[in-house]
Amino acid sequence: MQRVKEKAIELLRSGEVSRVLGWKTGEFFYDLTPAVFESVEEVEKGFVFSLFSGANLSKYLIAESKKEGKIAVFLKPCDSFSFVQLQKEHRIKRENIYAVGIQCDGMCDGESLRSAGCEGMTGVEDGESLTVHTLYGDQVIEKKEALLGKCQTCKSKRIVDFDELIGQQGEDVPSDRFAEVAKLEAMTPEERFAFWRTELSRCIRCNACRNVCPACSCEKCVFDNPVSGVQNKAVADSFEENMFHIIRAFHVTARCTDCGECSRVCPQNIPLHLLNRKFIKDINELYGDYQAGADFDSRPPLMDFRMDDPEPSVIYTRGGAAK
Amino acid sequence: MQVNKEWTPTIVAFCCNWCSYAGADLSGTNRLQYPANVKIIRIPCSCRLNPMFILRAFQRGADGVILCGCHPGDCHYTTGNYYARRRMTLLFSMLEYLGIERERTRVEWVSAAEGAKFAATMNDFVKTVTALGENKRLEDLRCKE
Amino acid sequence: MLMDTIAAISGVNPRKCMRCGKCSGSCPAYDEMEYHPHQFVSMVESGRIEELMASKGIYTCLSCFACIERCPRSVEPARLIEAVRLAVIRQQGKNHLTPEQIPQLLDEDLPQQAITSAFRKYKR
Amino acid sequence: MQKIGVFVCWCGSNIAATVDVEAVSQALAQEPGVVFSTNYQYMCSQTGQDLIRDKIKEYGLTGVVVCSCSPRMHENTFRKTCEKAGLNPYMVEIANIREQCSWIHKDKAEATEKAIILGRAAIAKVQLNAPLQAGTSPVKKRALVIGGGIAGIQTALDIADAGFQVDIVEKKPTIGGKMTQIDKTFPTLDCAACILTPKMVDCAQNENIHIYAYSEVEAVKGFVGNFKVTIRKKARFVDTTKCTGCGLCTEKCPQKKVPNEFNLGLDNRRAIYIPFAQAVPKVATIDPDYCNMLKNGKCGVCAKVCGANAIDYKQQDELIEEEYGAIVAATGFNPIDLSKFNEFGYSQSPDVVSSLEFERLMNAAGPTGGTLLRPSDGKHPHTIVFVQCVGSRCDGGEKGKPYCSKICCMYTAKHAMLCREKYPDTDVYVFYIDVRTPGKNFDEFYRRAVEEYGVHYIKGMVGKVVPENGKLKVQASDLLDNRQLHIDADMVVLAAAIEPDKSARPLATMLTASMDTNDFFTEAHPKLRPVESPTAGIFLSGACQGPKDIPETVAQAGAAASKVIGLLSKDHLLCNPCTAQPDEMMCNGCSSCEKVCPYGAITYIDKEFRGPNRTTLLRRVAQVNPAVCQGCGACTVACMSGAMDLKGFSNRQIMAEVDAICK
Repeated sequence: MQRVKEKAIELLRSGEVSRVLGWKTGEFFYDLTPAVFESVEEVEKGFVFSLFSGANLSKYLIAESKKEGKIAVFLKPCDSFSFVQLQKEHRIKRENIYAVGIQCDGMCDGESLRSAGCEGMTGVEDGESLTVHTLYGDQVIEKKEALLGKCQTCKSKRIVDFDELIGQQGEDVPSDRFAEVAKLEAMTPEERFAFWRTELSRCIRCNACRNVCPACSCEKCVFDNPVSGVQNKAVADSFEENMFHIIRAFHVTARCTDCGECSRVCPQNIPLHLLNRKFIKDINELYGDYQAGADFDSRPPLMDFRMDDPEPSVIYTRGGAAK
Repeated sequence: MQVNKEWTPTIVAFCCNWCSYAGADLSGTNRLQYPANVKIIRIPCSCRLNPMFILRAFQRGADGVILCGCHPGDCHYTTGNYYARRRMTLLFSMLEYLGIERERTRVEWVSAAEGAKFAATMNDFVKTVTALGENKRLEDLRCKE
Repeated sequence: MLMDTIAAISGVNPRKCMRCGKCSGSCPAYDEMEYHPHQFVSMVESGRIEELMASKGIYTCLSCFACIERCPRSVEPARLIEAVRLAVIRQQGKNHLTPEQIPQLLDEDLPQQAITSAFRKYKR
Repeated sequence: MQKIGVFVCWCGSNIAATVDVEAVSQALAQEPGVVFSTNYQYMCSQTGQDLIRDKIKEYGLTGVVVCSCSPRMHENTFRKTCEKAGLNPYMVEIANIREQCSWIHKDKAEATEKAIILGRAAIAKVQLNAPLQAGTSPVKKRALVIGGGIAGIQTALDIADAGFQVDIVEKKPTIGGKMTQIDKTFPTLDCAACILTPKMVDCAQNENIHIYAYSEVEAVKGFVGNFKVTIRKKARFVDTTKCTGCGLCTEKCPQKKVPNEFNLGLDNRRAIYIPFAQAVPKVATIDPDYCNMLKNGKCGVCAKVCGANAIDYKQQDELIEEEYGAIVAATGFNPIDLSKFNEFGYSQSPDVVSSLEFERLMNAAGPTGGTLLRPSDGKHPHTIVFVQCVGSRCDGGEKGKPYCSKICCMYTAKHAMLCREKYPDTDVYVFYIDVRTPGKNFDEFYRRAVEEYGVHYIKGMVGKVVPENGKLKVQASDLLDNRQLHIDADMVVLAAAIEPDKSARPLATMLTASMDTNDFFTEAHPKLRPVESPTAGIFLSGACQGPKDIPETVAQAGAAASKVIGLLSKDHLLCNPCTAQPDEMMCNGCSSCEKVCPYGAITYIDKEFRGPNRTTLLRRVAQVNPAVCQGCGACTVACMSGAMDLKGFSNRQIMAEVDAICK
């Protein structure tokens, strides 16, 4: 873990880059936020790479890579998919970026630790299982229990694009990430409707999902645009809760790398990733496996077609979409 | 709202200019009846249909939305309906996933020669939506008096 | 019904036949056959399967698969012949030959082709 | 706020019998923005049109809604009416209350209510209409024909004849294409060279035609009326302006062992060569793969013997940039590779030949001087077997092509007939699946082969051909006799399927012209626009669009030429004003729209924008070329930021219609 910070210092010191995009501590040690460091001193003082560096840094490159000078960025495997997807969409200037890939065994979530009963945490030690130091003594927690939701269904340990690697290059790993979607699909429409009403009705339109999502990076969102015809800033009723999330999911269809940031940041704990994953699952089933950001040249399924694509009526008969 | 009037659904039909709108015209020319609650909106191609239009229709009180376009392979713009087919498949699947009745949305390919198919499609769609009743799951209460 | 069975076993669609006759042109056992490969396809297609099942001729096919190799329409008559043979067996409810019996039946004079065919046939 | 006039048409009783037109015009008069509303018996009549025109002037209308028949019927009529009254024609909307209302409903109350709603939707849309100007783009009055076969030649001649400049790009050293290799033509049996070579000479002599032989298209930019094409003129190592075509060099060149592609490798040529006597342009070309001088600097014989001093071993490829208003693809066809059809023994015996090779063996200018001799031993064949549909009508890509190659039935009949005519002692068998002879005098020709020339036509297919003791053992089926045939043949001729030239696929990508799965160019409409590509300004000539014989090719070449002439005779092109338009401020530059555009109308530029604190920001933004955009709207949905919108069918307009209908 220390190697990451050392690398950041080394890159700044050698003049390879003029800025470093990384993480710094927030209010608590488990509450890390993305930050740009402009000097060795700043890194030494504030840069943190720990079990809580879950945040995906790729999105910040849209703005940062357009600035003067080169910037270093640290990318976990799942972040590298967003990084590549953004390059495919010409959103970032690759030549201004020095990408350091870092292997990852899953990131942890402070909230999970707290709900596991850790009060007054002062630090965490990684190991076979986690040793949590608290004001009231040490506690041992299974790492599995503390993992972020997105890390529990990790799909790949492969770092798609990088200039330098810390740790080993990994491979795609088997994941049962569609299990939850399949569970929902197996419900009756009434149950599904009730499920999503319960979830989406909590939405307060804080736009955290939109702000964190690397795919949701429009110059101006349609929901903020008075001429789009769908402008709306606050949800007034159930329709608008649905509308926002349906359209948002549709707009990131086949562009979403399933990085899971939307659900991670949602203050209302709405499982937003289940919307995106539904589209990913459908695409895989109907048009062949596709992983956004896994390569540089595949054609996104919504910008592609085959003559013998299934008709829309397929959803009436397909397994899983049980009535 | 009139009291004694039987409820009939509001249906919005998006028709591509080159095939389905002409097909709809043909069913008129042949005097083939279908219910008056189907209202057609002309778009240049099925690929012009933005999912936002569909949701907007439901918001404003539509009970069913149908997209008609040229048969795959016959698109005036060569490839438009292939894109529309993927978009609508995924969108409808998502609506279904959210528990919104899938029978309220439909895609049908109607050529300029298929006046009879257009009328039959509309009759069947109106029947299906009538059986479902009013759109409750995807409505905006403010838009209903 | 029988036609569906044949289609299911063979996995080919006899309607794709365009009657070119390449199968019969390729067949090394043509003169031994009661029904020739192209007739076979057309009989299956027109539903005359019982006649085929009753014919001893279906066992004169060597399963050399030349017709499968060369059929330009992927109709592959040998698969249909094989399917009809299996239909006969299933109808009688028992196998005439089990794979285990084959080694005992091998003798020096048996043509290589027949042995290869037997293995191809029973490997699954 | 718009000032909208509403004009409700009775269409005699067509509308008025089921729709209460008075009620409709009164109800619509209450709509916001409507300043005038009326109804009239026949709105499309002169009086009706005058009424609209007068009211536009009287009320200063800024928008017009006509409730009448389908817009497919009279939208243009009413647009013109308004244009004459000084109103922008795109400020007119039609509410279709005949085909989609009065004709399909019986209940008058219901139909009237629907007509009002349709009228409201049209009004709501007009509220948001903006005047649109159809842009124009100039037309470069020069055409490019890619491919110098009979299709390209005919197209070029016809275009040149109309007085326009036209260039032919041909990748071979001479124009003429496949037809130069053909001996006789069906069904008249006149000599191909006799009818083709005068046309080739015409091309060379026509001052409107420029031939880029031994050249290839390298890049295509631009759009209809304004294509910019880069042509690579390959090095011939011969100065074409000096070479007189005397042919001395081709006799003296010591490198004699070069397979002669003109005779399909049946004989040899030299390293410096002129493909055939009537080549156009008639200049020599050095084959760099075989020339000793170019390979190891040791020879120089051709330079020594050339009286015109035309040899230039240092010549380089030349890149030429030229502008064109229209491009014709005439890339033609090739027979498929037969080596994968092992059963016919094509790779095993030289006496199994393709039909095109057979043409060369029958041709007076061919390797045997026109006497039919077996390639293996130079003896006369006595039994010849023709096999049709080799690689045509196959299921699945591996085995061959799914389509019928169309020309094989007729040329096989021709070959069989010519064999029997020249050598009555030969036995000729033709194995066929079907004999397809739709064409003028085609079936008569085939029947003559059977009835007068005694060609044995056998319904069935050859299963295998085995070379044995100088003979070809042919095993085949005779389906009508229900027997298997064994023929000892001297020669077997395979009617190979034809496929589009391999250069067509990369060319289609450059032209953004669409292709089908078999790599044939797709036409804009299979029935009504058969010689145009869906991409504006690209036209199709000959077998690159589908298998064709010579008369069909020439007919299509002429048709393509007439389309090109129609285009080039315009000074300016009027563009469809309902095109996509990006809002640069919102554009992400993500290329989604570009990927779904079927016309290649969208490009990207890096543009400077004002950033915060007096900085400038370089952003990648989409640009739509309105001359190319056809207005389908695929891009508007692919665009997630909503930056891309379609004029005349904008997001807001369609949503306004939705709102009016759902109210």
